This record gives sequence, structure tokens and C-alpha cells, in this order.
Amino acid sequence: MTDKLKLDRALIAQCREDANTIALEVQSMIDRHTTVSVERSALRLMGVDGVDDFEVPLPNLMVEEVRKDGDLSLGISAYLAGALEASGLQLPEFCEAYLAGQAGLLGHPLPDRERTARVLAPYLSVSFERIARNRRYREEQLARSNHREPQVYVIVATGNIYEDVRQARSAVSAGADIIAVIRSTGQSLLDYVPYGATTEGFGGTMATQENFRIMRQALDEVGAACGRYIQLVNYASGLCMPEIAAIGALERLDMMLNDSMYGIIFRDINMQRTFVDQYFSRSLNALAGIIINTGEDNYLTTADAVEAAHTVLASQFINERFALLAGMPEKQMGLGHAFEINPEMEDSFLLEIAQAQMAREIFPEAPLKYMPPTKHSTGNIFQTQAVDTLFNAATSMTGQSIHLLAMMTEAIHTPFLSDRHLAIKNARMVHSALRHFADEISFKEGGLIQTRAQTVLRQAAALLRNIAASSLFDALEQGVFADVKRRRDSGKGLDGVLEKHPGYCNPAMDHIREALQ
Amino acid sequence: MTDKLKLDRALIAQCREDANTIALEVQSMIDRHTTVSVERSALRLMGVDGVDDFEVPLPNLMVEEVRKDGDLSLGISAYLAGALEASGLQLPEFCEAYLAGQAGLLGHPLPDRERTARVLAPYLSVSFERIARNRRYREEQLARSNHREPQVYVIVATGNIYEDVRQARSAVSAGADIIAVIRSTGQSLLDYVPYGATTEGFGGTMATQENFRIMRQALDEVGAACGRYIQLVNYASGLCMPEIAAIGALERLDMMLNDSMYGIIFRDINMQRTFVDQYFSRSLNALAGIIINTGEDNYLTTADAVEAAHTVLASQFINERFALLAGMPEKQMGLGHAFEINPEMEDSFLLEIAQAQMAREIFPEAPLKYMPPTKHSTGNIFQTQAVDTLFNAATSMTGQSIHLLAMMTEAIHTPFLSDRHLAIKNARMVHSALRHFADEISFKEGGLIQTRAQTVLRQAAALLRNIAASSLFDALEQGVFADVKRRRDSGKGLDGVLEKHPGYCNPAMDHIREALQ
Amino acid sequence: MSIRPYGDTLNDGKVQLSFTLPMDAGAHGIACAKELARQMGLPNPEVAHCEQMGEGFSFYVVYGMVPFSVNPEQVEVHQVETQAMTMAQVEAFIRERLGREIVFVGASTGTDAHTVGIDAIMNMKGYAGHYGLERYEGVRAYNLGSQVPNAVLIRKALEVNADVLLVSQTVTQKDIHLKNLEELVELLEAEGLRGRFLLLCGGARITHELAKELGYDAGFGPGSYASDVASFAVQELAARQDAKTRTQGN
Amino acid sequence: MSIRPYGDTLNDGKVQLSFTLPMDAGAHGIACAKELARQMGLPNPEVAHCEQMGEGFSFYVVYGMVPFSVNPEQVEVHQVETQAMTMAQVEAFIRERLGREIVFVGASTGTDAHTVGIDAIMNMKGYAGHYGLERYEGVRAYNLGSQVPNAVLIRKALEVNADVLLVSQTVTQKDIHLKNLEELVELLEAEGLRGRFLLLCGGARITHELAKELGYDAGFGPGSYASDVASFAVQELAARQDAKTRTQGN
Ligand code: B12
Ligand code: B12
Ligand SMILES: Cc1ncc(COP(=O)(O)O)c(C=O)c1O
Ligand SMILES: Cc1ncc(COP(=O)(O)O)c(C=O)c1O
Repeated sequence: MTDKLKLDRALIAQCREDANTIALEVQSMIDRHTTVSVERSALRLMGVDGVDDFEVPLPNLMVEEVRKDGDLSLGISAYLAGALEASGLQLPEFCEAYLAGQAGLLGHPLPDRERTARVLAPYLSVSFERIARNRRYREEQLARSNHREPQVYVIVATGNIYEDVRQARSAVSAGADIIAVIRSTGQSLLDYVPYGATTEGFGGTMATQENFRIMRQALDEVGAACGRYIQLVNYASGLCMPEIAAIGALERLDMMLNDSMYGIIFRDINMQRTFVDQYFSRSLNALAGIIINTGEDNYLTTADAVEAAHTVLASQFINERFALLAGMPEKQMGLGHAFEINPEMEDSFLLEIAQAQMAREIFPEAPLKYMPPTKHSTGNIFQTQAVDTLFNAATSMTGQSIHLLAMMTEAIHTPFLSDRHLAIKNARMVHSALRHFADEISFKEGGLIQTRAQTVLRQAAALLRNIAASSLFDALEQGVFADVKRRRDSGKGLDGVLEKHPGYCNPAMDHIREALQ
Repeated sequence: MTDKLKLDRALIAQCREDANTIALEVQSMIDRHTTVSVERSALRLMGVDGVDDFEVPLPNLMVEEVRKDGDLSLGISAYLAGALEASGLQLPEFCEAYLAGQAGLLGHPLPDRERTARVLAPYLSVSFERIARNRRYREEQLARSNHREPQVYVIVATGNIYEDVRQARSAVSAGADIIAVIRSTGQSLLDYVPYGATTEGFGGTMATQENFRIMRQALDEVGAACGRYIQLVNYASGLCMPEIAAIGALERLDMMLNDSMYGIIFRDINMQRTFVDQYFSRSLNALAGIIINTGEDNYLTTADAVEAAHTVLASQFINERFALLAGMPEKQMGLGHAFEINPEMEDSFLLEIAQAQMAREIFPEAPLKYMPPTKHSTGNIFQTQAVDTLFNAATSMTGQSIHLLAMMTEAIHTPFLSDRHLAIKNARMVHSALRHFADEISFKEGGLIQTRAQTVLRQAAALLRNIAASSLFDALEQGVFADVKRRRDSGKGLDGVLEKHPGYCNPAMDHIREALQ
Repeated sequence: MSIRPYGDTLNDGKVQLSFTLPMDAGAHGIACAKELARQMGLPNPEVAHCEQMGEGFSFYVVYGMVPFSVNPEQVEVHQVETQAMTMAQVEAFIRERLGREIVFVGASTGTDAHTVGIDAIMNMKGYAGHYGLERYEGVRAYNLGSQVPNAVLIRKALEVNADVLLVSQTVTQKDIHLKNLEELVELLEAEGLRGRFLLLCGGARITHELAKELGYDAGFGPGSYASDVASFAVQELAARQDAKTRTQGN
Repeated sequence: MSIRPYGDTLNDGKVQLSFTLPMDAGAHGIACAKELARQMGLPNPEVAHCEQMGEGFSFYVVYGMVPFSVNPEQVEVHQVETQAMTMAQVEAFIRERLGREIVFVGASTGTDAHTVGIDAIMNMKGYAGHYGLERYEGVRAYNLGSQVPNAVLIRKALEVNADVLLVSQTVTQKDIHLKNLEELVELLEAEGLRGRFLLLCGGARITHELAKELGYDAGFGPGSYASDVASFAVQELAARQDAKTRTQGN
């Protein structure tokens, strides 16, 4: 393992321990709760899909029915199993009947845990086999394509899935390895997943299962033409985090934005809701072989990138621990960080290198996701292109894995086709011109770079120690991350959190947990 | 001294010895010859100036008169001294009379060397005192301004001196330290120096004494406003190399493009002419405290920058030796090199760093002039801006002294005001962001960078050894530099080269040589 | 005196363009690019660069000279016209001219989650060394944060008896910001409340001109500080108060 | 079918502009920049950036949508129309159709010192993997180098009895290349020699269209290879030979 920074290994171990303490406390809360979205995901994993005449998704209709007039703390699965047994219908027919208003979940005897599992097993196994097939297919394809790191990750965000496809194809031809379809503003606060192909979004395109399918197919096609497997990314984030993980696993997405705290901090989603949801979604991502992208980069868009560097590192340790608890191996942990120091600051590049190299050395197996300059980008597209070039160079110099491309029009609009093309060209040129640069250089003992990294690590360790001494809930209440304060019992989606009944059962979750052993 | 490349010091010493052998052979030819331009420079240093009704400069009229009907191999000075004595006029009145057709240089008794010197001394001392004053003023000013390396060097090239002034002022406000007024195409092949302020040039502006004065004044003004001394550059190059050195010294230029072989290779100027002229001009530059910029960068615009890297180094050793022979200290030797490797080549940046660092380590005291990418620049201004950013970074990483700015429109037009502004902004940002980066990094033992530098040095040493074994004249005939072959007795300006008469005298040159002891 | 763009010579009219065409690169694409540039008024456009982008798209960099010119003296400039005051001056003005606490309510509305802009104006700490409204003596400031529905904003404004509403909009794709801003005005008008509040908006793509068109009292773009907003607000409030007194006086 | 520039949606018409104005940055400058963009046909230009450059100048980055469109099928494309041949095909064509050695004389003329372009076409080694004319069997090529006066070029052409003249021009500032290229045509015409040679020019800013306007037989821009030039020359020479035979036959 590279050791250019002479980081204190004992201090790193201490950070991991403290992160463990922190996460375990939260995990005990997680284990006692479920959410409406976890329950809807269970339904989706059984194949429950479709919408009613008001575009309300079937999983929402079912969960709402039980929440209103049943006891959702038992889990939706027992209700569904009971209703299926009572009706004698297969699930697809039952769903049709349900949508037609000719069937309901309530009023039937509730089978016990084992029986519930038995009734739902055939439906779950269809999905889980599909997910396993997807995983195998991806692994084969990736083994075959010879991807070089850093992998080039670009976003499409037209709002229209068909334009997105057009732009994604073009990006792949130009050399992109990974395509993320950015979500429309506001979708993260919807407590349902929209349905079907969509062509109207703002700052992004709706995440729907059909949109996933359309893009997946397009990328498979153009990837085959270019001889490489193109990875597709979306957002298992927001109020429907677990459900999007489910449809993503089914449609063979390859990466998911999936953070243990982003929704709390940036979307004012209730913290209990987020923690419970992230656990389910992360477990499913782990099973599906989907790489997660955590959102620490976002901290630096509100807080200062020099002052708050240690909060990024502390958060990475926490995200790492939550991922481990969810059964995810390091190589699926695309921990996020960012190049967000004011480029006009003297020696800013040295600090960026220190921070990027630090992440690389502390999380050697993780497919780190390095995010571009955004906050200090201006409408001077030429100057922004220059700063972006330094970012590209920083990636090469520190061996990052996933390189989200900087756009020269960052301060102006979501990327035009040409912005993305120029960004890919820039990155490809820099990465090739600096191919072996990281191998060649080392940093001065006790120099600015080493000292900076050591300082950030020390600060992160102190912060984690503090949080471990109280609790992550307290830390969030105090605004430790991104200068944002959130109360434990406020925020969106709290009413969708339920304490599990002792009789709670969720065969989908059970399947995932078992498979992950 | 930095030693990041582990270069073989003995081999470097051998290169210097061979360069000495090479230059000494040429110097013996130089010492035996004068040229029309050297003679005209002598006149200019006495204050002979002005043009006739056909815009022919007075120095040309006088030298032509003697060349046609006298014996110019005796030097113009004796003729002038004789004519002054005979006429009893002071030089300014004599010049007026001459221009009016009422005086001539021929037909008077020729005073001997000593008497010639005595007659001309008052005029020469006016100029040499002015030159000494200029030098002192510059040194004081530079000591006062706190310039940081790399110094930012930009060109103006509108063809119109007044537009040039406007653009130069703007560039200085944006942060430029050095302004070069590029010459009009074709001027280097004129065997006279145009006169007065000019507003019509192609790809550059005429180098005239008045233009020098106008720009000097403008830069002094805007420099004072910005609190730094702004350096002015022009071309002591081409058929009038010595004369431009003379007017540049008088008008307080601070740097001069001045190469011992550029004219031969790139302008098909006769090699004897160039060698003799460069010696005079370089001596004068040395005296005036003017930094020279050599032209090795040009080799890489025709030859390949990887294959021909060693020719750049070999030529630097030769230029260094010629400069030493002319009495110039290392700190005035702005040896040129360039960032011209195809940026699409894998690891190209590593090779650039190797070559730039090599120049830095071999010529530690020289104010190296690092030239930007030009050859591989395309009309894609955004991509060019990205490559230019890497160039800016390479300068910071290798401690270059004079940084000629890359322009995003390199492949399109001479710089617009905005191109230059954006280039300065880019460079300033990179140099600040990477301020102490060079101090921080070292290169792997036996890695690609070290190996590359060592290889180039070895190749250059072999080349110099070869040339030393035959002669520089032969090497130029064989096309060793820039793939261009030139014959010893062809090329422009050969008819302006004269073998000195045993009675040759040149008090201006004598003054310079003495002052340089 | 009329001026033109400046490349390297006064009034040479030089401009740089770039765009994508939905067709392959090549001589045909170049001809189309030139034709477009001609339609934009460039008599002799030069295509400096043409490059293929994926399937069926090509990118162009074009230089040309515009024959047009503008007379700066005749170009109308839309700017907030009140006097710019410092924080201390605003505080004094409130004390002396208004004599009461001024209440601001602000939010990033609709689905927009960008708060850095509204925070820059409202939060204690402010932005680029300029304190935010929360710091002003004589000002009470409520910052509702992001993704606030217009209806919620109005409810809060009534609740705290606001003088000034501050709306931030950052996402502009498909003109979502216009829809959002218009909706607020419509809601206020529908409830007969438009006259009750000073209505100000801001954001990276907001200009005073646009704000006025949309029925706002003022708009603030990039580089605005709390003092600019406060200066406008207090002077405008004073003017309205004076006008009212005058009317009541009659 | 008509097309427009493409930003991120088909035919959204998006274009990017940048230019300098000879006035200070600020609200007034922005208003002038918008006015100019409007004159260029952009109905709602957005000034994404405005920045001071030294004294009295400011720089703008503008985005807008053009309402114009072009129909690619109706846009005239000026291209050399002869068949492109490989080196071997050209050699065969010379052997079989022309049956004699073809003489090319080339130079970078006037004060222009750029030779890489003409060398790329003429020198043995060629350019980007395409051999130059010197390498062609059946071709005799004289490359006079740079800064060659037009008169010297003509003299040489007569001396070696050239079939084709190749002129390279790189420096275009103040249209010096046009003056230079025109002068050559005038000199040839004055001496009654225009018909005697095929007259080709090339360079970074040369297009076939421009060359034709100037009275040349063809023009070659960036990305041309010796084979393109040779293909055109030999086919054109054959066509002229045929025409002559026909006339003489009559
Ligand atoms: C920081 C940031 C974020 C942060 C926001 C954190 C937060 N709490 O605000 C995060 C990472 C969360 C984020 C997310 C998104 N972002 Co964002 N983000 C930015 C970024 C980098 C900086 C914006 C900023 O903070 N500017 C600094 C502030 C101080 O400037 P300002 O807002 O203009 O404010 C000044 C003035 O305008 C004025 N002002 C502003 N508001 C008001 C209000 C009043 C009343 C007054 C008087 C004045 C005023 O005063 C301020 C001080 O001078 C920009 C890119 C850029 N470099 O500009 C993209 C950008 C704004 N984001 C963009 C997008 C699309 C998104 C997403 C929608 C992407 C997605 N689909 O996931 C998401 C979702 C957000 C949502 N639902 O709205 C786009 C918008 C494109 C467009 N034109 O429509 C941009 C331009 C990036 C891009 N090129 O794609 N983003
Ligand atoms: C190399 C170079 C030089 C070298 C030239 C060495 C040499 N022996 O040629 C050196 C360093 C000497 C030089 C000097 C100058 N240069 Co210069 N140079 C360049 C550079 C970097 C590359 C040009 C090149 O070699 N291109 C590669 C060749 C292969 O491309 P090409 O010429 O277009 O040729 C192709 C086609 O056009 C065509 N073709 C070309 N000629 C012909 C002829 C025929 C008959 C045919 C059929 C086809 C054909 O086929 C070729 C192959 O596809 C350009 C910038 C750039 N990146 O383009 C500046 C550039 C051309 N130079 C420029 C200038 C101004 C100068 C100077 C005048 C500056 C000065 N005042 O000192 C000097 C002086 C030269 C003079 N008196 O003319 C400007 C021209 C600006 C303008 N539009 O007017 C440029 C654009 C740089 C800039 N942005 O300022 N230069
Ligand atoms: C983890 C995570 N989720 C989601 C998002 C996107 O925001 P939204 O919540 O609007 O989908 C981001 C931001 O890039 C993120 O980092
Ligand atoms: C030493 C030297 N002289 C002169 C020039 C300029 O060319 P010209 O000879 O046309 O003045 C250069 C090129 O940059 C150069 O390096």
C-alpha cells in the first residue's frame, strides 16, 4: 500500500473504532424500526408494480391501506401473504384485482412469519434471481472490458429520458465509462416513485423503473459498440431510498448515490427515517453488487473546504461503518470527497493533493469517488476549464477510482452535450498525459502536503471521538456536518417511521440478510 | 542546488567542454570579420539616426557609401572620424548635412585607430552613459518591485504600436510582468531598421527605435501604477541583429530574443553573418544588462519534441558558450526550451517535466525561458486552454524563470486582448495554487522521469561530441538542428560580411569589450 | 459614441461563438455552421474548429466580426435605483426614518434546494465579509430554508406580520424559476395581499429587469449583499409610508 | 429538414458567445453586451460572465438561443470535386492517363516563413503517415521553402517547366494572405501565364471556396494530404489535356 503521507496508522484504527461505536448506537435504533418505504420496497421485490388512475403506485396504495386501517408495524408482508392465501390468486392477478378495487389487504387472517415467507418465496425468488443474474452479468462484462482508472463519470440531466439517452450515447462514444442520470429537483421529497417513461423534469430526470430500463438498454447497446461495459448510476436517496435501490437492483444499475446522512442534512429528511432506509437500501445494494456513492462532497458546497476537510473524513469513516454493518465489502464503497478549495488560494493545489491522497491511503480498497470543483466555478467558462484541468490532474496524481467530470459551465446550466464532450476530452487527455505520474512522485517529509493530511486526520479523529462520546443524533443536532442543524424528531418523513411489532416480519429483508452472511 | 534527476555531473561538464571547443572555432572566424550591420550599429551608438526622403536610414546610407566606393573592411568609424575632422562639424550637424547631400564620408584622410577613437569618443560616451544609466535604473526598479518567479511573459502583436500599447497596459493590469512586442513578418530579412512610429505590420509590429520608446514609456507608466517594473522585449535577431541591440540598449529594453543560430536555421540567413552579428549584439546586451532569450523552442515546431529533445539541450550548451565568449554572465542567459510534446501521447506530461527539470538543473543560474505548447494546439480553444493549464503547472513544478504564456487561440490568430487576459488569469491561478509544489515533490529513483532526463543528456552529449569533432558549420550543413540544412556560403546577408582589414577599427566595439572585462 | 466588440483593434467587431449541430462533422457541417453564423449577422465567419461528438453531433468554434454597434449612452440599464447604504446607515435609517422593527421572511421556494444564496443575504454570518440581515439592528429576519412551497411562505409572512418577502431561485432549467416566481405573485394577488409586502427575489440568473417584469419590486443577481437588499427595502418602505401619510393627510 | 444548434434538447438553438467591449465592466456593460447579442438575433441573451480587463475593457460570456435554422440540404458545400485517390492510384493514373512526369513547384510565399504546411504536402516524409509528393513516382517536386517572392516562384516555374504551382499561406493578419495570393494571380495574368499552370493554394485558413474566389484552381485547408492535392492535380491535368485534344481534333 502506498504510504506517501506517513499517516498515523494507530490514529486511523482509533477512528474506525469510534465510528463503530457511533454506528452501533444508531444500528440498535435501526434494528427496532421499519419505514413505509422499506415496506414498499419489500412489495417491489415481490413484483408489485403499476399505478392507479391517479398515478399512485400500487406499493403506496397497499402500504397506505395497512397504515391507515391495519398495523403496519407488523410489516406489509404478512398482510399480503394473508390476502393472497385468502383470495387464492397469484400475485400478478391479485395486483390487477387490487388496482381494479376488487381486492384489499385487510380483513384476512395474518399468517405467521414462516408461512408468510413460504407464500411470498416464489415471488421473491424471481426478483432475487434476476438480481443475482444482473450481478453476474455485470461482473462478467466488467472483467471483459479493460477499464482503466480513473473511470470517467458524467451526468446527464435534461429532464427528458430520451434526450438523456441521446446525450449518454454521445458521452460514451467520447470516452465516458459511467453515466449518472441526475434526478429532477424535488423528487427526493416525494414519498413515492413515479411511474413509466418521463420527459419533464427540472435540473434532472425522474428516477422511474422504466427510465432505468430505457437507459440501461441504451448503454448496453452503445457499450457493446465501444467494447466496454458502461455503468449506470442513479440515486438511492431521499424519501424513497430503499425502493429506488430495489428497482435499481432489478434493472441492473451499477452504482447508486446512497449516503447515510445526506437526506438528513441536505433535504431535511428525518434522521430516523434516513438511518432505517439507508440500512435496507445499503443491504440490497450490497447484495446486488452495486457500488454506492456517498455524499461527503456536498459538505464542502456549504462549508469551507479547508476548514471542514476533517468533517468529510469523519463522515467517510461513519459511512464506511454503516456500509460494513449492512454487509457491504470495501470494494463497493465509493466514498465521496471533492476538490472544492478556492483555487485562488495560495497553495490550494497542495492542500487538494493532501486531502485526496489521504482519502486514497485511508481507504485503499474503496472505489473512491472524487467530485469536481463546483462552488468556486464562475461564468468565466475558460477559467473554469483551467481549474477543471487541475482537478483532472489531481485525480491522476492521487490514484482516484471514480472521477466525476467537472464542467466548464458548472456555474451556468446543467451540461450541454458539448460541455460534457469537452470535459471528457480534457479528462482523457490529462489522465493519459499523467498516466504514471502518481508512481513517480513522492512528497517531502514534514512538508506542507504531509503536514496537511496529518492535521486533517487528527481533527477528524478528535471529532469522531467527541461524537462517539455522545451520539450521532446529537452531532446532527449540533450541525457538525455542513453547518446544518437538524432535530431528531423533526424533518420530512418522520411519520413514515414505525417501531417494529415483536411479530414484525419481512421475508425480503430476511433473504437479503441471509444472502449477505 | 536541486538534484531531483540524478544527472551525471561529469557528463554535463563534458558537454560544456565540447561546446567550448565548438564555439571557439566559430569565434576565430567571428574575430576576423565584421558586417554591414555591425558597422551600422557602431554609427547608431554614436548617435547617427534619421532617414532620407526614401526612408533609407542614415546608417545604411553611410555604410553603403563606404562599401561601394571605399573600403568598409577598415570599419566605418575611421571614415566618419575623418569626415568629421575634415568638415569641422559636430556629428549632429554633419548628419544633417549628409542627409541634405552636402557631406560625404569619402575623400578625406583616414585617421588612425587612436585618433578615430578620440574623435568619436564624445558621441560614444553619450550613448554608453545612457546605456549605463538605463541599466542602473532597471536594476533599481527591479530590486524594488517584488517579482515572483515564474515571471509572466506575454506578447502583443497587433501591427500597430498604439494598439500594442493599449493591449500591453491591459495585460500589465491583469498581471503580466514582461511584454514582448512581436515583429512584423518579414522584418527579420530587411537589411535596415525601419524608422519612426509604425501602425502597419503583419503578425507583429515593426521594431523601430521610436516604437521602442513609445512602448517603454507606456510600460513605465502602467508599471508605476501597479507598483512593479515591467520588462520590455524585442528581437535582436535577423539581418539587423546588432542594430536592434543598439537601439534596444538605448531605449532601455530589458530582454532581447537573441540566438546564435536561429537566423541561420529559420530565416536562411548566412551563418557567417549570423555568428558575427550575434557576437556584437550579445556583447552589447551583456553590457546593457539585457537578458537574452535564445530560440531553441523553435526546433520543436518543425522537429518532434520527443525525438529532438537532445538537440534543444545541445543548442543550449552552444548558446551558453557563445554568450560566455561575448562576456555575458549566466544570469542574463534566458535559454529557451518548450512544452511541445503531443499532449495526446501517454505519459507526455512526465516527459515534459523531465525535460523542463533537466534544463533547470543543468543551467541553475540562467533565467530559463519556457515556451508554451503551440504546434499541437488546435482550433478547439477549450481543449487548448486545458493543455495550456498543464503547461502552467509544469512551469510551477520545475521552477522555470520566464514563462511565456500559452494562448487558447494559438492555432487561430495572434492574441486578442481577451485571449491574453484569460491566459494571464489561468497562469496566475495555477502558479499561486501550486506555489510550493516544486519544493514538495521528488521523483522516483530510476523512474520514467529520471530515466528520460538522463537519456536526453546522454544524447545531447553524444551530439556535442560529434560536432566538436568536426565543426558547427558542418553540423548546420547536415541539418542537425530542426531538420533544416544550410550551406556555409549561401543564405541571406552573406554579401554583408567582410573580412577585417588589419587596420580595422571600431571604437564602439572596443568600448564594449573593455567595459565587459 | 458607438462601440463594437474589440478583438485586437478598436471596433474590429470580433466575437467568438461555439455551438453544436445535430449532424456529423465535415465539410457539410462547416457549411451549415457558417450559414448559421451568417444569419447571426457575421458576414465572413471563420470556422476555427469542427469536431465529431458521438453519433450525429458535431461541435464548432467560430470567429467572426459583427457589423453591429451599440451606443452605450442609449442603452437602457435596469438597476435598483435606491441609494446603496452600509449596514450602519441602514440601521440608522430604520431608527430615524421608520422608527420600528422591520420584518423580513425569506426562503428558497418550490422544489429548489439551494440555500447558499438566501443564507448569504439573511444569515448572521453573511457572505464575502458582508453580514446578513439577522445581524442588523432593527431587523427581524426569518429564513425558512429550502424547498418551501409558496403557500407556506405566505402563511409565515402573515403570521409574523412581515414587511418584506425574500425569494431565492437557483434552478432555472426549463424556466422552472419563472413558473415558481409567477405562482407566488398570483397567489398573493388572489388573496389580495400583493400590496401588503415588499416582494424581492434573487438568484444566480435573476436580474432587476426580470424581477420587475414578473411583478416583483426588485431583483438581485450574483454579487448582491445584504446591505444592497436592506438599502432598497428600507428606502422603499419609507417612500411607501410617506406616500400613505400624504394620502391620509389629504 | 431544418436544424438548429443543440444545447441539451433537439433544436433548442443554444449558442455560446464571448467578446470584449471597450468599456468598463458593470451593469452598463452587461446591458450593452445584451443589446449586441440581441442584434445578433438572440431574443433573450444571458450574460453568464462579465469581467474587467485592464483599463476600459471588459469581457463577456453570453449564452442564448438562436431562432434561426438551416436546412443542410440547401446549404451549398464548396469542396474539391475530383475523386480522392491513394498514392498508388495517383501513380497509376499518371502512368496510364498522362504518360509523362508531372512537375510541381511549391513555396511559402511573400514574407510568410511557415513551411510546415507546404513541407507536409511536398517533402518525402509527408505528414501524419501520408507521404509527400517527392515520394511519388512520376512526379518531380521542387520545394522552394519560405519567404519566396511571387516573382521568384514564377521564374522557377518557367525554368523547370512546371505543371502545377503550390502556394502556402499561413499568416493571415490584416488579410496579408489575400494580398499575397492575389498578387500572384495578377503577376501571372500580366505575363499571360495564368493558363499555363494549375494554380493551387493551401494553409490553415484557406478553403476551396476562398481559393476559387481568388482565381485559383483549388484550395486546401487543414487536414489535407499530398494524395488529395495530387488526386486533384492529375485529374484536372488529364481533363485539360482531353479538352485540348478535343479542340485540336476539331
Ligand atoms: C452549492 C450548490 C448545490 C448544493 C446546494 C447546497 C445548499 N444548501 O444550497 C447541492 C450540492 C445540494 C446542490 C444540489 C443541486 N444542484 Co446545485 N449547485 C450548487 C453550486 C455549486 C453553487 C450555488 C451557490 O451556492 N452559489 C453561491 C451563492 C452565494 O450564489 P447565489 O445563489 O447566486 O446567491 C447570490 C445572489 O444570486 C443573490 N441571491 C440569491 N438568492 C437571493 C434571494 C434574494 C431575496 C436576494 C435579495 C438575493 C439573492 O445573493 C447571493 C449573494 O450574492 C451551483 C454551481 C455554481 N457554481 O454556481 C450549482 C447549481 C446551481 N446546481 C444545479 C443543480 C441542477 C442542482 C441539482 C438540481 C442537481 C440534481 N438534480 O441533483 C441539485 C438539487 C437541488 C434542488 N433540488 O434544487 C445547477 C442549476 C442549473 C440551472 N441553471 O438550472 C447548477 C448551476 C450546477 C449545474 N451547472 O448544473 N447544488
Ligand atoms: C510552427 C509555427 C511557427 C514556426 C514555423 C516553422 C516553420 N518552418 O514552418 C515558427 C516558430 C518559425 C513560427 C514563426 C512565426 N509565426 Co507561427 N506558428 C506555428 C504554429 C505553431 C504551427 C503551424 C504549423 O506548422 N501547422 C501544421 C501544418 C501541417 O498545418 P498547415 O500549415 O495548416 O498545413 C496543412 C494545410 O493547411 C495544408 N496546406 C498548407 N499549405 C499548403 C499549401 C498547399 C499548396 C496545399 C495544397 C496545402 C497546404 O496542408 C497541410 C497539411 O494538412 C502556428 C499555430 C498553430 N498551432 O497552428 C503558428 C502561427 C501560424 N504563427 C503565427 C505567427 C503570427 C508567426 C510569426 C509571424 C510571429 C512573429 N511575428 O514572430 C512568426 C514569423 C513567421 C513569418 N515571418 O511568417 C500565427 C499566425 C496568425 C495569423 N492567423 O495570422 C499562428 C497561428 C500563431 C498565433 N496564434 O499567433 N511559427
Ligand atoms: C447522496 C446523495 N443523494 C442525493 C443527491 C441529489 O440530490 P436530491 O436529493 O435532490 O436527489 C446527492 C447530491 O448530489 C447526493 O450526494
Ligand atoms: C531567436 C528568435 N529570433 C526571432 C524570432 C522571430 O522571428 P522573426 O525572425 O520573423 O523575427 C524568434 C521566434 O520566435 C526567435 O526565437
